Amino acid sequence: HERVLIFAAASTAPAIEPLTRGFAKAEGGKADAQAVFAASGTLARQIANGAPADLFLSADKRWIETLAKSGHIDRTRMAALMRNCLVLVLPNDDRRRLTLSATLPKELGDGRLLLADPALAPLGAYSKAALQSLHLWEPLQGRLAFQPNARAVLALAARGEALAIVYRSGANKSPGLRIAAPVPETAPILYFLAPVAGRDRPAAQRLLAYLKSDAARTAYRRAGFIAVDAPCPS
Amino acid sequence: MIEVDVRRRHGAFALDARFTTDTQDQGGVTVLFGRSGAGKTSLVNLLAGLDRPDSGRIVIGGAVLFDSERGIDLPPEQRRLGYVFQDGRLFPHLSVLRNLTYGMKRLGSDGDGPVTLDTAIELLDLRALLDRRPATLSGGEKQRVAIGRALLAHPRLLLMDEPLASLDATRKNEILPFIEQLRDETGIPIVYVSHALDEVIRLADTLVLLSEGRVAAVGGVEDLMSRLDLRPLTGRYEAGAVIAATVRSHDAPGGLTLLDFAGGTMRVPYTEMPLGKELRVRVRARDVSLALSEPADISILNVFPGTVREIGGEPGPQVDVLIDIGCPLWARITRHALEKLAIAPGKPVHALVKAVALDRHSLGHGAGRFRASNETR
Amino acid sequence: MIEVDVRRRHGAFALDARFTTDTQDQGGVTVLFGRSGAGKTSLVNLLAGLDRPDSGRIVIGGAVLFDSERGIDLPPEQRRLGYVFQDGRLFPHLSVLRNLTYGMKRLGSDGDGPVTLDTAIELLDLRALLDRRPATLSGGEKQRVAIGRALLAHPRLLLMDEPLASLDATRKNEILPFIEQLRDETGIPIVYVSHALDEVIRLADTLVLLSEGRVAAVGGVEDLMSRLDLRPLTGRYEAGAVIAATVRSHDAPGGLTLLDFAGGTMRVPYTEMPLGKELRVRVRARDVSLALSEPADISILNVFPGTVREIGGEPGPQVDVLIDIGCPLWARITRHALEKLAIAPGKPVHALVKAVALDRHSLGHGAGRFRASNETR
Amino acid sequence: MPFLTPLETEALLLSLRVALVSVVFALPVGLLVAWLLVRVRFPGKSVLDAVVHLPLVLPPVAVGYLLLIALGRNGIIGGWLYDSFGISFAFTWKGAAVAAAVMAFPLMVRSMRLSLEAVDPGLEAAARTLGATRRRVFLTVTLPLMAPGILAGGVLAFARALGEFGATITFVSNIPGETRTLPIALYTLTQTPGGEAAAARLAILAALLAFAALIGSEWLARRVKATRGAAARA
Amino acid sequence: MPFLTPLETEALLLSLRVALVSVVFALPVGLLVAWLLVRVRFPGKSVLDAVVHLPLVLPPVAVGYLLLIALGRNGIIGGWLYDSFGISFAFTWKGAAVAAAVMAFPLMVRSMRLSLEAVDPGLEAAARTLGATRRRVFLTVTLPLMAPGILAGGVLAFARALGEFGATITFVSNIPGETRTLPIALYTLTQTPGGEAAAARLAILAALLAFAALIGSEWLARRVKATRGAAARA
Ligand SMILES: Nc1ncnc2c1ncn2[C@@H]1O[C@H](COP(=O)(O)OP(=O)(O)OP(=O)(O)O)[C@@H](O)[C@H]1O
Ligand SMILES: Nc1ncnc2c1ncn2[C@@H]1O[C@H](COP(=O)(O)OP(=O)(O)OP(=O)(O)O)[C@@H](O)[C@H]1O
Ligand SMILES: [Mg+2]
Ligand SMILES: [Mg+2]
Repeated sequence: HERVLIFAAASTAPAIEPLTRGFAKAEGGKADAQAVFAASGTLARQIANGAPADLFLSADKRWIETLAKSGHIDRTRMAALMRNCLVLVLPNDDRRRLTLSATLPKELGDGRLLLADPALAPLGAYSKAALQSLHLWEPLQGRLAFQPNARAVLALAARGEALAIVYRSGANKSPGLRIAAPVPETAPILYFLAPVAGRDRPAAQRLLAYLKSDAARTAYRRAGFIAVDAPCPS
Repeated sequence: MIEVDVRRRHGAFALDARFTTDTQDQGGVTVLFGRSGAGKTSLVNLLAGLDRPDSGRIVIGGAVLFDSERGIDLPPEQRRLGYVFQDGRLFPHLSVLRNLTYGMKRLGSDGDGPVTLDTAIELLDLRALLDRRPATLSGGEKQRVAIGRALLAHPRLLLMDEPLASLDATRKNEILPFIEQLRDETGIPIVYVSHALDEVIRLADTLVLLSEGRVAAVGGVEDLMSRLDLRPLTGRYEAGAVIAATVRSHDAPGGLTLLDFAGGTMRVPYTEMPLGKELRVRVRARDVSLALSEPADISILNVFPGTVREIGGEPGPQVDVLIDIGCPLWARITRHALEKLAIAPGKPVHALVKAVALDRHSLGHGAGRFRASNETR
Repeated sequence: MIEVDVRRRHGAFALDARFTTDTQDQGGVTVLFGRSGAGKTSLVNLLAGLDRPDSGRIVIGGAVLFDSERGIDLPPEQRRLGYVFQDGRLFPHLSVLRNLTYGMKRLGSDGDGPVTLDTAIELLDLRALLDRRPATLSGGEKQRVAIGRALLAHPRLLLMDEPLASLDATRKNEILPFIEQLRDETGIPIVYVSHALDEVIRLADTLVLLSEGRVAAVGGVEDLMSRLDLRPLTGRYEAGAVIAATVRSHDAPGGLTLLDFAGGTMRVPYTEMPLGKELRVRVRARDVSLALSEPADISILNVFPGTVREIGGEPGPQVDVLIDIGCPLWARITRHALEKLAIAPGKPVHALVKAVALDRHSLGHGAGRFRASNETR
Repeated sequence: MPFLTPLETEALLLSLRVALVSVVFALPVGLLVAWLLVRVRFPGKSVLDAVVHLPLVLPPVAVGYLLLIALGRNGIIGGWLYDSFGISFAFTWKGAAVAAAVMAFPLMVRSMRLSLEAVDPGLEAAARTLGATRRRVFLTVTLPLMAPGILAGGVLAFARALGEFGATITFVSNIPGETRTLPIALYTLTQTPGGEAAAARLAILAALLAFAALIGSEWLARRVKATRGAAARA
Repeated sequence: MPFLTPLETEALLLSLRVALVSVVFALPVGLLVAWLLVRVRFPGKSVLDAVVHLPLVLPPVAVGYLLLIALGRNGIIGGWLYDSFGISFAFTWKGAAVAAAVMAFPLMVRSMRLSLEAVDPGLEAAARTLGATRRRVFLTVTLPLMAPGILAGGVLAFARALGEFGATITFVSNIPGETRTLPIALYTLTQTPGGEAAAARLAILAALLAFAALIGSEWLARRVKATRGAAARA
């Protein structure tokens, strides 16, 4: 009986959690999979320090780069699994019609725009890049607040404390929020799956394959992600 | 007036004390006397409000401090009783001076009470210690500060739990007159716990004998000390008679003071006292000898003729003999002398009292100052 | 043998004590006597190793406990000195029984030492308290437990810092003989701090008078007590002479024991003692009267002829008179009597000593047991 | 401060301010609670005890979230505070101080309780026989005798406040210059590839800070002890 | 346990084991350190003091990261331990216990120190005159008199260990059945859309656990006090 460990960014939990069960069923007792969720940076450092991970799943390009460069993941067998999109969300009861226009800083009043921390989460990095390309990053200084990860941004936004830029995958599942506007990305937000170097057991390879299968794609969609090559809805 | 009627259990120990002392307006000293473990400290804690009786009533100077039936239980700070603790309890974080003045806040001024700060410092010889912290004081120094602190709090009654036990004789003899003076001049009543008979004799107006949590006897020092049945409690070694007397005249050049008492005139070392002053004289049995004829050319100044009344039945080589010289007097002689002189009840004898064994004590209050109650129930 | 030569500063207080006591193999009691704040506790702490002298040397029974020059400083547990603290210091978390047995571990057995657990419990009347915690004990009960605890640790020397101060007279008189017995039978030397003269007289072989941190005098009780220049330290009230004597014979039916001493034969109340036993007799000046002729038919058994040697110069109505009756004896009489009887040096007199004022004390050791040094430098 | 980058200086000063304010405000409350818990009998005592300990046993993020629910701008108390007084804790350094105070509170109370329990009631009794009311006894006897424990509790709380992260970031987010305290800055760096050196610098800075607080408190404690006089050699 | 899901039971039992083991091992070390800090003079004392307090002032994640670097399989100490004895802390429940112990350590030491400082040196001196060596004095006098403080410290540490999250997830990751303690399970649930209810259950469970420990300790402390006899009415 083999156990495969996949280290996955916390925001992928809704998609990956059911798939580990599916994998165990498919393996019929030969092997099963266990997912370890945490911040990408935490997981990456653990892998660099000898964590018994077989696969690494993250949207954080910086850490993927770092691990690839230090030889901890096998870049040649890395694959993009799914894609996510950014949206601007408002609490359900907030009836304002806000868009990401030049007037946004003024329309915020003494409210704040909530982002994931660009230094911590890929969501943050993508949000920052988008705001920069819209020339809103500078004007919004002083009106921004950062949360460490995507879930935290959603939780705070759902409390009605601020507007927020979040993943579409999360916004879909949050009953207290409505999507005010899509946020145009500068580059597609892709989740990469890579085997950890030196741990390519057959079972790990089978899980890798399973996560790229059609069954898996359905699960991703169900969790609010879109296909790698699909466009973001506008 | 102190009226106490309390019950309190501590594990196997049960305190059940009832007594009343009557003093008109004036103060007076009530001494709680009893063996180690008799319940003296327990009783004082009840008076101070630091412990609560299971039931009972405490009235001091007309003020009801505690009454379980009427649901009265004054907190300690409102009882206005100064307490000198058996174990010191100085505030370790305050200097000696600030320990002394801690309770002076009660009056809001610095010298309003019957005792001023300066008097207390001088008398208790604390001047050199004022800036020190209690931790560096010697045992006796601590106790002196504790006495000063309680005095300066201007209490309506002072509770003193063996305040002099850790003081040397010289110091004791300096402080005792101060306590006497306090009693006589300020009218602050004092409840004084002691197991030292010399202190008891000197200070007590009323003596409360405690034994195993109960009041074995309450009354005047004179009465209780001459009672044979209380000897197990008052102690044999120190036994004697206490005699009330009045200052008759002085013979200053001769170094004598003459006192009138029921048995005639007694000559004691010269002491400055107003004529007519009532005082108490203690004659210890061990300081009284007997002779069949009046001895001549002897340094003993007080020789009183009298009659043998009773011979104590204690075993051992010494016998206490009760003599009537107009008032009762105890003499302790050897059994050998008893036989040699053929002492027996009814026999006329002369009692030789060494003048130097007399203790001075002012009475100051009329007789019948106390009502005994609850004696060895 | 105790050899002490230490210096220690505490703020403004400087202890500078040097003295030696010589006792051959046997124990003996060295009493540290002095006023409150004289430095008694400070000195005892140095002996016990609880405080370190700034410089000096401490040798007890041949063992060097401290020597600043040789760099020796034995830790307290290796000094094997039992310490009865002035402030009790019972272990609050242990029952009385476990407090008592705490130091018995030293021998590893339960009854090996000179004092067995049962003896101590019986003598100190602790049976009923064994399961209690110290917090619930009365002041005197605590001190009794503390004494028992130190005794049971089988020390080579006992340090007792005012162990009886919080005990009543009855209890004191029960425990004092026990300490005497300890001294006599176990040979454990004792350093005893006290300001009570009766304890000093009863117990002391060597007396160390401390005054303001210095040794004012060291020597035998006999010598120091009869020295007029030490009166300010030893106290006047209690002054007297101490006389060495030997048991000569018993008169059990007559209730008498006869002692030989330098002035002849003395009759004291019957006491069970072997014939020939050396002991010490204390005669307080206040218990001695003078007569010009020998009085007849008097209950005073001891009348010694003698000659007046010296008349004390103290002011006041009473005078101390030194009489030579073969050995020195002090009598305290009134100035009135002095004049009436025309007492002057050289005059023959009879000294009347009340037998009951005698204290019993075994000497047990030869003379010259101490070397005085450093007297009031 | 010449050795520090402007970012470090900012985080340092902010952390100091937040920790200091939190301790100053928590101290009297802590004292009151400690006193209630040690010396007073009342129904619901164990409930109070439990509530005080809550921040200790709950994950900090949960505490932050609870604070948000209570004190956020849409929170029960926070909404009222904002509507009535215009006071807002969310997204401000004051909120960070609140979070730090709440998290440090149980430690402070614990320390005070221990020292209060060590105060000899006999001394308090003595003070009362000298005519002091309960209040005066507390101020002149109990409090000074507790001083070492209060000091210890205060320093502990200060140190804990300096290190507070989870509740702070959840409650007030990470706003540079407003709520980016040392620990938040440090956390951010650990999640950044190549942030090791800068993170180490900040860690050392935090350690030095704690160090200074501790040494200060030791020194104070020694002074307190010295004025009380030393006991015999142990 | 009928009210708990298997996952909850697993996390609960794991948390209990981790917290218990961490306290049991930290207790003697904490005692030693407290004793060194209170009763011994040696150079570098304040450095030791500061190091002990470090986990308090550093963000837990930073502590976890330091542990990972030191005790990870590639770490300085961890590598040696693994090579020489085959012991590995990283990514095992033992590592979680280490992280919990380290984080709880300063609290434990503080509590012990306060109670040690309250022990009357006069009693220790008395014990030594009775022939007890330093060691026996410590075991029979100091230790029993410190008992309330040790108890308080131990329970505090236990509660803190139960709630430990940041250092744990950084050091030993989030491995179900091995290192997914209650707080980490709670975190995982909050990362999952719709996990709020389950997360609340876990939070309540954690709080109840800690309360049980605290109430137990109060009860024990009261018993200790009762056997020592009460003082006068305050
Ligand atoms: N809390 C308690 N639990 C059990 N017994 C107690 C408690 N408090 C006091 N006692 C007992 O009550 C008795 C009286 O104690 P108390 O302190 O009043 O004696 P005391 O007369 O002051 O004695 P001493 O002269 O020795 O101070 C003692 O036997 C003591 O052991
Ligand atoms: N640490 C200290 N700092 C300053 N003075 C001190 C210190 N320790 C003791 N003293 C002083 O030294 C003197 C001697 O104290 P010690 O306790 O030895 O007296 P003592 O002879 O035992 O008196 P007592 O009979 O009252 O117990 C006292 O005046 C005391 O105030
Ligand atoms: Mg008492
Ligand atoms: Mg002393």
